[in-house]
Amino acid sequence: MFPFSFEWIWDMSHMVFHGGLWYALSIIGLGMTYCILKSVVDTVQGKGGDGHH
Amino acid sequence: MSTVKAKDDGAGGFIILFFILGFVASMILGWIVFPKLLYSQKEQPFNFDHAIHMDMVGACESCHFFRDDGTFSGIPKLAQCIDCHQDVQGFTKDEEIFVNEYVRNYREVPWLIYSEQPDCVYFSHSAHVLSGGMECKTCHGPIAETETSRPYEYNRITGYSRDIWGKSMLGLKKNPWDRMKMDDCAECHRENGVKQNSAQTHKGACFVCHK
Amino acid sequence: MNIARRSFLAFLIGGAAGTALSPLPWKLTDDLSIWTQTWPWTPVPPDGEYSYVNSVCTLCPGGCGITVRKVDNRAVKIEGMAGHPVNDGGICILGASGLQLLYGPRRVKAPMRRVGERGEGKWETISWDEAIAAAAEKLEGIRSAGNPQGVACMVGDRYGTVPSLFERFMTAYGSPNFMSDAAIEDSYRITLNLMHGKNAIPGFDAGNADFVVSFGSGVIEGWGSPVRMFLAHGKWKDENKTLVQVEPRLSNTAAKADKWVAVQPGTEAVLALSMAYVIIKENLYDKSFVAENAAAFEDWRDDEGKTYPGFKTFVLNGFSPADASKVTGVDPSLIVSLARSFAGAEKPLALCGRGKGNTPGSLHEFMAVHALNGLVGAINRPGGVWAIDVPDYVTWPKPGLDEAARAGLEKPRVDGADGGAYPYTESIISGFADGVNSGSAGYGVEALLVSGANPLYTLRDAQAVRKAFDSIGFVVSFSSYMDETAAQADLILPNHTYLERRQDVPAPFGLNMPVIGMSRPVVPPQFDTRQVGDSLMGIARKMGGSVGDAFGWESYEACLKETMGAAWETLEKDGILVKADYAPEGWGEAFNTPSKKFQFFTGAYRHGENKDLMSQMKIEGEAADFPLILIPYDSMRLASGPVADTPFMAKTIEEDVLIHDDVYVQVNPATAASLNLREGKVAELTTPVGKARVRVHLSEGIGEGVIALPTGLGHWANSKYIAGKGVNVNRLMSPVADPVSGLDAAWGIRAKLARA
Amino acid sequence: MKKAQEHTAPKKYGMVIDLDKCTGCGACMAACMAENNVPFREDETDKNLSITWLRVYKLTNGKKFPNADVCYLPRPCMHCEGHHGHSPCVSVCPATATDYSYDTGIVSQIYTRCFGCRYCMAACPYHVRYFNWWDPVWPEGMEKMLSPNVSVRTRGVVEKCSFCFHRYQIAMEKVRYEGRAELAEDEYQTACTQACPANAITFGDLNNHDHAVYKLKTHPDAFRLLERLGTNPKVYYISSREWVRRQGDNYLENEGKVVAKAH
Amino acid sequence: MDTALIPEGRKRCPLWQFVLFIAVVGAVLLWGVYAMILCWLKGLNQTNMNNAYGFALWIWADLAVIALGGGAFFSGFLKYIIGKDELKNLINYAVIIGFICYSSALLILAIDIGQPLRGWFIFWHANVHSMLTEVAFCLSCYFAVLTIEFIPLILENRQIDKVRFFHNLSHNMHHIMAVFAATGAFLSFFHQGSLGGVAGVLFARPFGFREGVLIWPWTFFLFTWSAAACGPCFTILITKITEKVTRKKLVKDNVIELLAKISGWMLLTYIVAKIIDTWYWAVVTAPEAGFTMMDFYSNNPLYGLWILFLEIVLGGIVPALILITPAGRKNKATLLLATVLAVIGVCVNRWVMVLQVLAVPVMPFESWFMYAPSWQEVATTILPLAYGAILIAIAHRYLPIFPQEPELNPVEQQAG
Repeated sequence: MFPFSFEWIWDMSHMVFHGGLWYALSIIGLGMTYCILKSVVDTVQGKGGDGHH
Repeated sequence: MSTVKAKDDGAGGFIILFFILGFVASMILGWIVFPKLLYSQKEQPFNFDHAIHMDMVGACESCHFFRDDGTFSGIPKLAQCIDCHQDVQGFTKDEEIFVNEYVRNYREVPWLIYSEQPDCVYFSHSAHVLSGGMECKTCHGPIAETETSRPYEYNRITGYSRDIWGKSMLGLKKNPWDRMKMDDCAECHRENGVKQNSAQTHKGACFVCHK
Repeated sequence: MNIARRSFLAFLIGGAAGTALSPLPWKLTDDLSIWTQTWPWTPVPPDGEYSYVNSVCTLCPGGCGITVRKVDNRAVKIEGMAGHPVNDGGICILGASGLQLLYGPRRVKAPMRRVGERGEGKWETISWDEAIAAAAEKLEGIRSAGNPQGVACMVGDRYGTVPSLFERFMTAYGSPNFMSDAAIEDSYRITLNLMHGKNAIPGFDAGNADFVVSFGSGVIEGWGSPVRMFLAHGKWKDENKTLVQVEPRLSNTAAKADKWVAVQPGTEAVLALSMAYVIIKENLYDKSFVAENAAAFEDWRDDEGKTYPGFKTFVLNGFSPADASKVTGVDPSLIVSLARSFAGAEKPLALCGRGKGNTPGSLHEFMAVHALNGLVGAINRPGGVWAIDVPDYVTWPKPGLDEAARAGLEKPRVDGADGGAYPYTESIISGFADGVNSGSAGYGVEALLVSGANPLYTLRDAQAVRKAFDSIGFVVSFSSYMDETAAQADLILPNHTYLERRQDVPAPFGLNMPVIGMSRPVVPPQFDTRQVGDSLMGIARKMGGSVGDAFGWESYEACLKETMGAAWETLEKDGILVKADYAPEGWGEAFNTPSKKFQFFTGAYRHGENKDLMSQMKIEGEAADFPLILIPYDSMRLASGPVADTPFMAKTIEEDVLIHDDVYVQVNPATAASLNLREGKVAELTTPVGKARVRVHLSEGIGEGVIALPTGLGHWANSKYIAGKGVNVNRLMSPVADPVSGLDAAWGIRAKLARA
Repeated sequence: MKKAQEHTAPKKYGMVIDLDKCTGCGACMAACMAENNVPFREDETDKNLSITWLRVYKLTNGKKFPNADVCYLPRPCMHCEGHHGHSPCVSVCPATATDYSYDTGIVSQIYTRCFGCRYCMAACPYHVRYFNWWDPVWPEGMEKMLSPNVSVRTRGVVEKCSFCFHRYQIAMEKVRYEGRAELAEDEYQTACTQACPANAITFGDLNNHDHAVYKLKTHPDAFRLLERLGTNPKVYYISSREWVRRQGDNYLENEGKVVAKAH
Repeated sequence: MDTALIPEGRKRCPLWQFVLFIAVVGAVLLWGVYAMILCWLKGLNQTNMNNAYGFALWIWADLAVIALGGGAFFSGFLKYIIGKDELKNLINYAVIIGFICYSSALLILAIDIGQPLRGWFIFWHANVHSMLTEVAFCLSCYFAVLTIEFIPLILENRQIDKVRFFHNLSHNMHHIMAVFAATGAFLSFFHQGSLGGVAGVLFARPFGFREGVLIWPWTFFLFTWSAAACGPCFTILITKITEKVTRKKLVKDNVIELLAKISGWMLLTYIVAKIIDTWYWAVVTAPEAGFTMMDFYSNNPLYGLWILFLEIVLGGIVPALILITPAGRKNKATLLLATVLAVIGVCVNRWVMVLQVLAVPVMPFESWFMYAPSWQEVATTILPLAYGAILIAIAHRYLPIFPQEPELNPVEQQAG
C-alpha cells in the first residue's frame, strides 16, 4: 500500500492500481478536510443557522 | 486571536485548552506510558562477560560454531562450557552461580536470546557467514565487547524479544543491528541481489526466509 | 450546547488526534497480529542439534530398518533406513507414524494394579518392586497349590530372546501352555515341515520372480515383510514382470495386478490344483526337478507295500478346469491360459496366505500352492521359494525342573495343540478360548501372562475370548500401551516401546536370507517402564527356586549379549547381521523328508488323506439363514495386529471405509438391490456369532453374494483417534480349526445384511 | 557481503509419480504429516475437513464386476507454474501470503501472513490447500515429535504442501558448509519421495538433464492433472492404463487424448 | 426527547410501536451477534464450510448485498453526473440502503476471515493482482464515500442541525457532494466489477472463468452492469416496502417510474450481454476446458438448468420487459413483481458465481460438492437484515429522508 512496504513494486500494474487508489483517497480526504475547515471558518464567522430557533 | 475569540463567546479558549489537554495527555500515554507497559524485562540467569571470553578464546566461532552438517550451534550448551568450567574459574559471583547451580547439576543455562527470531522465520547462519562473508557484528552488534549482559526485553503481547522490532518506537535505526525485522533482512537482500526471484514482488521469494 | 460539553468534546477530539499521532494504535494493531502468529497455546518445537539413530522397527514382523531423526533428545521423525536389505529406505504407514505410539496418549506410564472392576479403567500406580512382587506372589501361590499348568502365556512373536525367555519361564514354572500369535508363517512352517522335512520358514525371492501368481496374498497390502514386497512389486513393474491375483475381491493387489482372477472365496486351493492339472496334462512341469528332486509325484508304495496315489493321479482325477470352474467360478479357458503362462515363465512363483497373512490358513491350500511351486521347480532357486532355517541363535541350556514343573509339563495343553490331533503344531492360540471355556484340559486356567499380543482384539469370536478371560483370575499384561487386553488385565508391567528398548529382531517373514536385526534405544525411556525381559526375570528371581535359577543372567541386556555372542558387536554397530553370501542349500541337504526329496503332498501328508479337496473349506453358518458370505479385507492404512492405527493413519482411512463411527461394508450393487439397500444406508450385519451396525457401500469390486469388512477397526480401548470407530471384524467371525494344523483357517463367515 | 552470491541456474523442482507402482498404502501421507507437523483430530472421516497435504485419491474405472479397476493417485501440491509463475492461487492471494519462486519453482505459503480469506482454495482446482478450521491440538506429550523445521500453524490460516522446502534449506546448509555450489539430486528429496515403499515417486529438478525426473516427464504415458486449464503443474503422473490417463483431465465425448506437453 | 428529534412536519408512529419493532428486530440482531461472536472466538469451525467449500453463504450474501446496494452509486451517478434531478427525492434513501449494504458487507468480510486480527494485511501487504485486494480497497473507500454521503443526512436531524458547526458542515458537504458522488461512482464501478472478477479470473475453475479484456474478465463488466440495473430495483423495492410499513406515500410515482425505466433498460441491455456471455462460455470457453455445458447442470441434487432459467429469464428478461413498458412500471403490482424478480435474478447470479463455482467438480474423478450452511452462518447472514431494518427505522423516524414526504402527507396540526 505504501512505497516502503515489502510488496510495493514500481511497475505498471502497481502504479495504475495505487494511482487510482490514492487518487480516490485524496479526493475523499481533501474533500472532507475542505468541508470541515470551511465549516469551522463559517462557524467562527457566524454564518449558518443561529442554532436557536 | 484566542483572546479575541474568548471575548466573542467566552468558550473558544476553553475549547482549545481542552483540545490541547486531550492531545498532550494522549501523546504522553502513547509515547511514554504505552511503551513502558508494552515491554517487560527479564534478567539473564547470571551475568555473562563476552569481553573476557573473547580474550580467552579469541573468536566468536570458538563457542558459537558451525556443526558438520552446516547448522549453527547457537548459544553453547553446558557440555561445551564444562570444558573450561569444571571448577570455579574466577572469583565472580556469576561464576559461582554458574558452577554451583548449573555445572554441578548438569542443568542447561536458560539463556534468554536477544536475537531470537519468531518461529515462522528460517535463518541460516551458514548462508550469511560462510557464503555471504558477513561479520557477526553486522546483525548482533558489538556484543563481543560487552562485559555485562543487559536485561532481556520482550513484548508482552507478542512475547518476542525487543531486539527484533527495535528499541525505537518510531522504528528508526542508526546501526544495522538496531532492528531485525523482515524489512531489514529484505533491504540487505535487495542490495546484495540475494535470490530476488519472486513472481509476486520481484524481490526475495518468501521461502528464502520463512518456514 | 454548553461549554462543559463542548470542552469535553474538544478533549476527546484532542485525545483522538494525539492517539493517532502516537504509536499506540499502530503498534497495538501490529502486535496483535504478531500475537496471532503463534498463539500462546500453539506449541513451538524447540530447535537443537540434529542427529540420526538407526534401529529396527518391530511394529510388524517385517523387520524394516529405520532411521530416526532427532532434534537434541526428541525423536521427530522415523524414516526408512537407506541400504537396509529389507526395506532400503522405504517405510510403511505404520512405521512412519511410530512416534505417535512412543509419545502417544495411550502409553502405560508406570506399573499399574487394577483397583476397580475389570475393564473399568480404574488403576493405581505402583512401584516396580511392588508390581514384580505382586506377580511373583500370585504365580507362586498357583504353583504351590499344585496347578502350575493353570498358568498360560501368550506372546506375539515366536522367535527371539524375549519369546524364548517366556517359553523358558513357562517350562521352569511347569506349564505347557505357552502360545504365540499365529499367522501364515505357522501354516507355511508346517507346509515346509511336511514337504521339505525342514524346520524352516519360507523365504521368497520375490523380486527376482517374473510371473507371480498370488492366491489371495495381499502382496501390497502388508503380506510378508510389507515394504520388501512393495519394492518387489515396483521391480516387477519396472521389468515388465507379471502379477496375477486370485482373489474374490478387488483388493489393491488385485487392482495393481496385471490380471485379476475373481475367484469364489475359499476355492483358491481348487484353482491351484486345477492349474497343476493343466501343467501335468500338458507336460509343462519342470521334469528334471520332478524327476530328480521330488517324490510322490507318481503313485508310490510305502515300506509296508501299501500303494498311495501320487500327486499326478490325485490331480488328474478331480481337478480338470471344467470341474474346477464349477467350484471356483473361474472360466476354464482362463485356468488353462493361466497354467500355461505360469509354467511357461522363466521364474514363476506362487504365493498364498490371505491379505496381510495375520491369520493362518487351510493347510491344504498352502500345500496345493506350494505343490505348484514344486511342479515348476520354483524351490530353492532364484525367484522361487526358499526354505530358511528357523532362527537358532537362542541356544540356552535347558532349565532345571523341579517336581512341580515336571508334573505340570506333563499335563495336556489348554489350546489342544498336542501330539494327538495336531502333531505338527506348537501352539494354537485360536483354540485357547474354547479350551478354557470347555475345560477340555481337565484343569482350570488361573493366570495368564500376555506380552506383545492383544488377543482380546485379534482373536476371532471375541465374545468367547472375552468369556475365557473373564474366567481367568489373574491376567498380567506387559503391554506398552493400554490396548484391549491391557485394559482387561489385573496387573500391567509396561514394556519399553520399540524405540526405547534393546532387543533382537529375528528374521523378517518372507526374507530369503537369514537376517537378525537389533532394535535399540532411540530415546531414553519416556516413562517408568521396563524392558519386558527384565520384568520377567525379576518375577522369576522373586519366585526363586528352580524358576529363579533358570534365569542366571544379571539383566536382560546381559542375557542378550551372551546369546548373541560374536554377533553382538556387529549388531551394536550396524543394527543388523546379514548373511550376505547366503545361498539355498544344495539338493543334497535341501530336503529332510523320508525320501530326502521334495514331497508332493499326497506323500507328505499322512493324516486324513481322504479329505475332500474339491469342497470349499467350510466356514461357520448355514446358507439358509445367512445367505451372504462375509470376508475380511486388509489395508495398509489399517493396522490390524496387536497395535492399532495411529492418529496419522486414522487420518488416511478412506472415505469409503469409515464415516464418523460407522464402517462401510462393501456390497455388490446387485446384492444391495436385492436387499433393498442403497449407498450409505445403515444396515445390520448379522453372523452366527455377532451382529453390528454398518453402512452400505456399493462396490463393483466384489461379487454378488459376498460382502467385505475391513480389519483393524472397532477398537474400544485405544486412543480417541481410533477407538469406537467401526466394527472389529474378529467379533463377527469365529475361528475354524484346520483339520491338519488345528490353526484358525477361517477365511470368512456366512452372514446376512438387513436394513436397520 | 564480501563473497559473491551463488549464481546457479534456476531450478524447477517437480515430481513424477508412477501410478503403476503406487499401491495406495498411504506411507507418503503419514511421512508427510510427520515431516510437516500436520495436526490431527478425533474424527477425520470427513475428508473435506481433514488436512492431508498429500492426499491419495482413489480412481475407479466405473466398470462392473469383475472388470472393475482401481487406481490410486497421490496428489501433493502441483506447484503450478501457470503462466510465468502466475499459478491459479498465487495471483489471487490478496495479502501476498503465497508466492512463486523463479529460483526453485516452488509455490510458498506463509502461514503468518495468511489471514484466512480462502480465495486461494477457491482458485485451486486440485484441492491442495487446506484451511485450519480448528486450533491444532496435540495430546500431552505428543508435541515432542514436532519438527522445528516447519512452523506449527494456528487456527484460521491456509496451509499446503511445500515440497518439503525446509529439506532444501537443511541440505543447503551442508552444501554451504562444505563450500560447494550445487545441491546433489539425492540431497534434496521430499518426505513422501523418501518414504514411498514402492519407489513410485521421483523428485528432482525438471530443468536438470541429469535428474531422473527430466527424462521421466517425457515418458509416453506421462500426463499432468488438468493440464488444459493452463495451470502448468510440476507434478507429472505415469500410468500405462488409458482410463487412468483420461481421468487426468476433462475431455468432451468425441475428443481424442490430449498429449502431455512437457514444459 | 423522542418527539423533539422527529423532523418537523412529519408524522411518525407512536413511540411504543417503534420501540416494540426495534425490540423484536433487535432480538434477531442479538441472535446474529451471538453467532458472530461464536465465529470470532471459536473460529470458522462454527460454519459448515470446508476445504472444498471455502467460500459459502456469507460470500454470497456479501456479493448480493453489494449488488443490491448498487442503487446508491447508480442513483448518485444519475443524479450528480447525468443530472436526473428528480432523483434527489430518492437519493437519500438510496444512500442509506447502500450504507447498510456496504457496512454489512464489510462486517461479513470481517467474520469470514480466519484471522480477523490480521484483516488489515489486505491493505498493508496488498497484492494488486488479486481481485480481492481491489474489492477490499474499493469497498472500503466506497464505504467511506457512502458514510460521507450519509453524514449530512444525519446532520439534518432537527437537534443536530441546531448546532451551528454541524449545520455548516452539512451545508458544505452538500455543496461538494457531486465530487464525492463521482468518486463513489468511479470506485463502485471498479469494486462491483472486481467482485465479478473474483470468480471470473479463476482460470482453473471452468465454471466461473471468463475471458475478457486486459486483466478484466467479462464478469467484471457484467457485475457492474447488473448491480447498476438491479440496485435501483432494490431501492424501489425497499421504498415500496417502507411505504407499506409506514402506511404513507413517501416518493412520487414519477420519480419511481423514472428510476424503474432506467433500471429496465439497464437490465435489458445487461441481460442481452449476459446471454451472449453465457452462450460464448457454453460454446467456446467451457469446451476448451473439456466441459460441455450440461456437465455444469447435471449429476447433482441442486444445480440444474432451472437455475439458468431462473436467473436469465425470470430474473432478467421478464423484469426488464416489464420495466421498459410504461404500462408495466405504472402498474403497482407489475412494478413490484419486476423489482422482486430483478432482485432475485441478481441474487441468483451472485449465488451461482460463488457457490456453484465451488460445487462443480473439476478433477474428473471427483463428484459434486454440496454444502448446507450451519445456523451460525444463517444467523450471521440474517444479522445485516435485522441491522438494516433497525437502521432504516431509526433513520426514517428521526431524519428527513424523503423530501416529498411532507407534501405527500400533509400534517393537519403540527405536533407540539
